[in-house]
Amino acid sequence: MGRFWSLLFLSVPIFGVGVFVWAPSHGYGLPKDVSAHGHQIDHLWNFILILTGLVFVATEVVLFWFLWRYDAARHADPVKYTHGSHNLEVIWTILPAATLLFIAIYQMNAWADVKIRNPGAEGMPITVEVTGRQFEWRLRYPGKDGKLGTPDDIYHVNDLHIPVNEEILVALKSADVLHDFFLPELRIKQDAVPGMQIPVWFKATETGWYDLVCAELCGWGHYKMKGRLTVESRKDYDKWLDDMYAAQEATK
Amino acid sequence: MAIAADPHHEHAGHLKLEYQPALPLPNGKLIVWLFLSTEIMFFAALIGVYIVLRFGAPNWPATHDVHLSEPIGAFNTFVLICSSVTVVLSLESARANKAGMAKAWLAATLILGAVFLGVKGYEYNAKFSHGIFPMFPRSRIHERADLNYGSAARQRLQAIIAPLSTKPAEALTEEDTERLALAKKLAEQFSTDNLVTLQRLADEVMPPASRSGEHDGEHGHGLNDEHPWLKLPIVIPGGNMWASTYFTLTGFHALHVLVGLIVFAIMMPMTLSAAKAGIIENVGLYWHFVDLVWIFLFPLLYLF
Amino acid sequence: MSSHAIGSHAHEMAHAGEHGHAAGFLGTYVFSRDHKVIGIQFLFSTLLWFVVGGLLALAVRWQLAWPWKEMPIVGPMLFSAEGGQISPEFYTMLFTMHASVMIFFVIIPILAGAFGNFLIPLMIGADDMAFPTLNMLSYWFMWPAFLCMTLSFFVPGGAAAAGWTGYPTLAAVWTAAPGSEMGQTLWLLGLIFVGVSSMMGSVNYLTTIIQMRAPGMTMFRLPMTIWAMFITAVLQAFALPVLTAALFMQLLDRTVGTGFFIPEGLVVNNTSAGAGGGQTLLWQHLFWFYSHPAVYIMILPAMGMVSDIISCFARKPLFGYKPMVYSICGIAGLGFIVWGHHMFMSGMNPYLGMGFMVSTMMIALPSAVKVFNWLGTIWGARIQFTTPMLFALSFVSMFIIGGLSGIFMAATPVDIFIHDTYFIVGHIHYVLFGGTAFGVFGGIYFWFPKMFGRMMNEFWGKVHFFLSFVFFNGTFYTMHILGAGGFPRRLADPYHYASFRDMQPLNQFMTICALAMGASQLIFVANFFYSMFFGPKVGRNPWHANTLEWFAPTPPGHGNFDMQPIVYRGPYEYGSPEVDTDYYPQTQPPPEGHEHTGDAGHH
Amino acid sequence: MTTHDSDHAVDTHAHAEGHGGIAKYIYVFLALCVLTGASFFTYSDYWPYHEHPEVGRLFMMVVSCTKAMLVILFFMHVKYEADWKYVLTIPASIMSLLLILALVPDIGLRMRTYSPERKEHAAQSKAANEKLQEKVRAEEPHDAAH
Ligand code: HEA
Ligand code: HEA
Ligand code: CUA
Ligand SMILES: [Cu+2]
Repeated sequence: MGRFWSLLFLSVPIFGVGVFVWAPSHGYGLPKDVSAHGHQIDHLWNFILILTGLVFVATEVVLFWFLWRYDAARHADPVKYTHGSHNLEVIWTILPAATLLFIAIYQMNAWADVKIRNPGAEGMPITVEVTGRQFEWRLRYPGKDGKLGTPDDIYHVNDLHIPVNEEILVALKSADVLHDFFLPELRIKQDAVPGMQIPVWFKATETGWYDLVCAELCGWGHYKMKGRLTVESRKDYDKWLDDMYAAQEATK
Repeated sequence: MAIAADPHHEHAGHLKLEYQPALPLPNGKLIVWLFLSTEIMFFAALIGVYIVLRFGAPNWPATHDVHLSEPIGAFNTFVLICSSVTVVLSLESARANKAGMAKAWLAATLILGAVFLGVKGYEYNAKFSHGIFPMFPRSRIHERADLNYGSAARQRLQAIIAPLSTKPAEALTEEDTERLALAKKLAEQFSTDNLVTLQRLADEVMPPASRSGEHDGEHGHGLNDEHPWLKLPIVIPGGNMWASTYFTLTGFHALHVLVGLIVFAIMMPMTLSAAKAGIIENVGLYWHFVDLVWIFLFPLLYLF
Repeated sequence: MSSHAIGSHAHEMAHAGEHGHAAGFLGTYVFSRDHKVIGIQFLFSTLLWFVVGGLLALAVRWQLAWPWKEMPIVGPMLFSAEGGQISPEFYTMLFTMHASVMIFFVIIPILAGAFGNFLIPLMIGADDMAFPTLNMLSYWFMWPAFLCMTLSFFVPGGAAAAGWTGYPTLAAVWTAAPGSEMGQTLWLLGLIFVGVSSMMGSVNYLTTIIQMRAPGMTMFRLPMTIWAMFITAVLQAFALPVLTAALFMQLLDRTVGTGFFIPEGLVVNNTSAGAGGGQTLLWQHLFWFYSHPAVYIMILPAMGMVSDIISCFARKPLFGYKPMVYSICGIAGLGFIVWGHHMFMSGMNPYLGMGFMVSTMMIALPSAVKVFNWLGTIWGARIQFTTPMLFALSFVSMFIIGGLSGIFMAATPVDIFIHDTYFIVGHIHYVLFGGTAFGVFGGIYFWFPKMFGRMMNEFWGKVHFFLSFVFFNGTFYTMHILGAGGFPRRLADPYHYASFRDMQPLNQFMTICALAMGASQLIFVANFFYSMFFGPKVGRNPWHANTLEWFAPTPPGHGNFDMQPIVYRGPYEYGSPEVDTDYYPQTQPPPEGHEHTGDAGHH
Repeated sequence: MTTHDSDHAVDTHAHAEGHGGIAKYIYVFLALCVLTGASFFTYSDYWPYHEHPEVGRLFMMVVSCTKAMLVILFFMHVKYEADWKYVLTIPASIMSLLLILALVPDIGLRMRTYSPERKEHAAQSKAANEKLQEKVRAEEPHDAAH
């Protein structure tokens, strides 16, 4: 039976790698990236996938091989009576340490781009204020004067429009409980926290419609707290804003 | 290799095993120390939360605004220190096999601990009587004299006026009429959106210490003090968090004191000879720890 | 309760005549102060809750595969009002209670409570825990917790529904969700009781291990299981009080009206949330300060048991005993400074996030050392493919997958995308089910003979292993793919998002595997109970193992040992050239002329 | 591993004898009283640094730590214990400090991230409050006529 069990363990890396090879061709895997910063994340994902994939295959195959080779039922060789090896311990501590440290430093720039280098700090005005609320996304655009809290603010719900190829600065807030502003195609995710205003910035590179997902449990209706992101040309965007404003004035 | 004897004799009738303890301590003392290190983490979390919440807060009430009296706190600190000494003396007496003395010191500790709790109760009462405590659905403490405050005050006044004004005039006692008149007058005053006026009214309800004589320990007399039945909402910037942290910290500390007292009470009937020194020592360790927590709580809560 | 009676009964039969102790049924089996009985009580309670948690999980899976479809059989019984379908609020309760049960009532108590209790005194050569009464209390403090959690399903609003993480303000405000009514309060109370129980257990274990080792049992001759239990107890002693403090704060926020986790002026569901003044993120920091170390509490003992099992069936010393010990200590130490990796997207200061990212990367190191040493142990071995060995090997195999997925999440930019997706759910189950639960199964098969004096059936054990292994991977491996697609967790119906609509077939596949995996556990249940009464009887040391528990009678009587154990060497002297047998018990005196038997360590 | 004499391991008090006895406790007690008085002094009018509360706070923390050390060392007999005392106390202290420090950026500095809505409901800063009080006082005479 030793052979059978060894092969069962060999099936783990085969299945594991197989699934990741099979998936993209069947539409599973990272969604299309339409953001300016997303390639860094995707690159890191692929890099870590390959690195861990190598470690995964190597360790699992070694596991298989030892099981296959040292099955007591098939081999009568005496065991290698050893309590360990100092040199090996040093090697397999230092190698992963170096690798991990490398990954840690390597990714810092991408993190800083998405979460630390806040264009708002350099005076960029807020494009839109997004407030999560059970169970909808409330939007407020500053309107013509570029300032929030003035009479020409434009209010809307769940339907977020932004211009393409422009830096967008979102002021993210929550009115009641935690929510999470998740744009899969834009590689953006940020919790909306009651009492906090958190800046989120990104740049979309392609026009189109995308899902705006609430990714933090916010109650029974969490699953249906769905918004839509429309990325459009500057012209369309301005027109949409004007229409919105006009509609809003008309109903006043 | 020297081998220690089994320190616990829980079961009789089976093989008595030999052990090799790593530490020169009886098991009881070790477990008390381990327990105390978990307690350190527990209070570290509570005190740490207090510190970050407090120093991150936009405003924090001065002690007199929340009826906290430093001399009373200092007195209680003194009481706890005395009780720590009496426990040690009880232990020393027990070690010297003076059971009577040991018991006397233990009784002294018990009394001191009870005094501490009594003073604590007195202090709590001073806050409760002024409505300074967390409460559901919303505490009486408001962070600022804003419109919410005004409407909360009006609601309270309405709750006083409504039952009185439905009564027929004959049924009203003299007191009732007075109350009704005052409430109506206040309701009129509170029917404003002017923030400065609201602030002035809030000051009348409960004058802040800064305005009513600095260090004499007495806050000014406000409407709520003059007419305890009014129970109007009050304005203390930072008061909610103050009340939350103060009652949680001192409450858990008081609970620990209470547990200590119960243990002391259980020990009172024992003969506290040298054989019992170990128990006194362990309980004493716990008691000193409780004292230790207070050593930090006192300045943090009363003097900072 | 019935399982208790059965378990105790078997225990009694096995014990018959071992000791002439007439303490009565209640004293011996219910309010017992004997660590073995307490351990077995923990084992039965936790296995029972395992079934509950598992069934909750299957309901979760049902909804994900066929959303809003009437649940077969149980659906009409439980929620006929909703047409037999799972309502969205019930779905949130399902996974909240699934995870709470699995973590607080199954994994933690089965490792520390069941195995810790049963094994610690036996493996160090003590007759019992240092404080048997405290030990008993630590079991009985689980019962109020059991009660709270069970009750919570029946209170208005239903059980807690804010995730096992209980994040405020959803959890702290009554009006935020149906489950945030009484259910959440009971949840908090339940966890406080579990905490008290664990705390009592941990200080007791520490005292026992420090003070009550048999002569010659130095710290570096302790089996890995004991080292793991020791460090686990340290983690509990230092991390748990912080959670307890946090639980109390949330409880006060909910019941008294303090405002630790509630900002000023918050209005939820058109109702004022209370006084306010606090900060929501405070809870997350305090919660994860405990709950990250807790994930190591949930795996270290399994790692210890797996090390013992692997060395025993490899018939070869554990490779790198001391590095293994140091890596456990390293995991514990680093475990305290990485909690922020659960909060990368929470609005935490991003610089803090960077610091937590570096420490999280580093914590993979000691785990790497462990994996390599396990592989080193089976190198040049003579492997016996017994059921416990298979489970132990699968622990290694699955832990590698779960650990490596942790690297993705530790990389903060990648976590931006995969946080709160099924990638995390995959990670959780690979480390917790593929890792710990498989380790636990291995432990049960391995120590069952010592517990009940009879062997479990090997053939059915292997069938159980095979099916669990295959269906486990079928269920959870594909979750990584879902996560890569951004598929969010905790969603009752993800398919109305255009991005996730296509992922339903994969979910159906996973659900079928999950159902099959659940069914495979029936084999285990049958094997377990059958063997308890009818399995072949065994002597003291059926596996030819080295450690002290095998030196005691089977099953051990009151006071454990019938001879004073004296320890001459480390626990892993399999295949030693000093003796003719391929094992060399710790208690066996060295043969003439061999005064210097080696401690485990480098040669 | 250290091993010990059997009676040493069981005996509670063999080591506690001969460390000064009762007198020592009285001295410690007096010291504690004096130190409590010292913290309390920061509250009196004679304390010269009322303008700078940090000075007083630092002073009080130093005093508290000293008091804590006295209690731990003498009342809890830690002065006479073996090295295990470090194993228990140092990790706990480090971890508590770490926890508190890590809370500073998110909780201690939370004013930086307050949303505008929250600011509306939160307490005002001391300075803003002061200003408001001035306005109230300016209004006072008008009120008296009322
Ligand atoms: C037993 C439980 C357990 C264990 C052991 C771990 C181990 C690890 N976990 Fe996991 N984790 C959980 C249980 C566990 N986790 C749970 C329950 C959650 C979700 C909570 C929730 O939100 O509900 C979670 C969530 C979680 C997150 C948060 C994700 C998110 O919400 O966005 C992160 C992020 O960093 C993380 C990281 C890690 C890392 C780096 C390890 C490391 O310790 C892993 C180390 C191991 C290895 C790396 C493999 C072996 C090593 C080698 C083969 C050597 C070579 C390797 C390299 C060179 C890379 N975990
Ligand atoms: C130890 C931990 C543990 C274990 C074992 C499991 C086991 C399982 N889990 Fe769970 N899970 C978690 C911990 C665990 N889980 C956590 C922490 C979360 C996050 C929750 C959150 O978001 O808040 C989660 C979330 C989670 C989700 C995500 C829900 C969501 O986000 O919407 C899903 C979905 O598929 C899932 C499925 C399963 C399944 C199918 C199993 C199956 O493996 C279960 C199979 C087992 C059985 C069917 C029981 C049968 C057992 C017996 C019969 C033995 C009895 C023996 C005797 C009586 C002797 N789990
Ligand atoms: Cu909003 Cu989930
Ligand atoms: Cu973690």
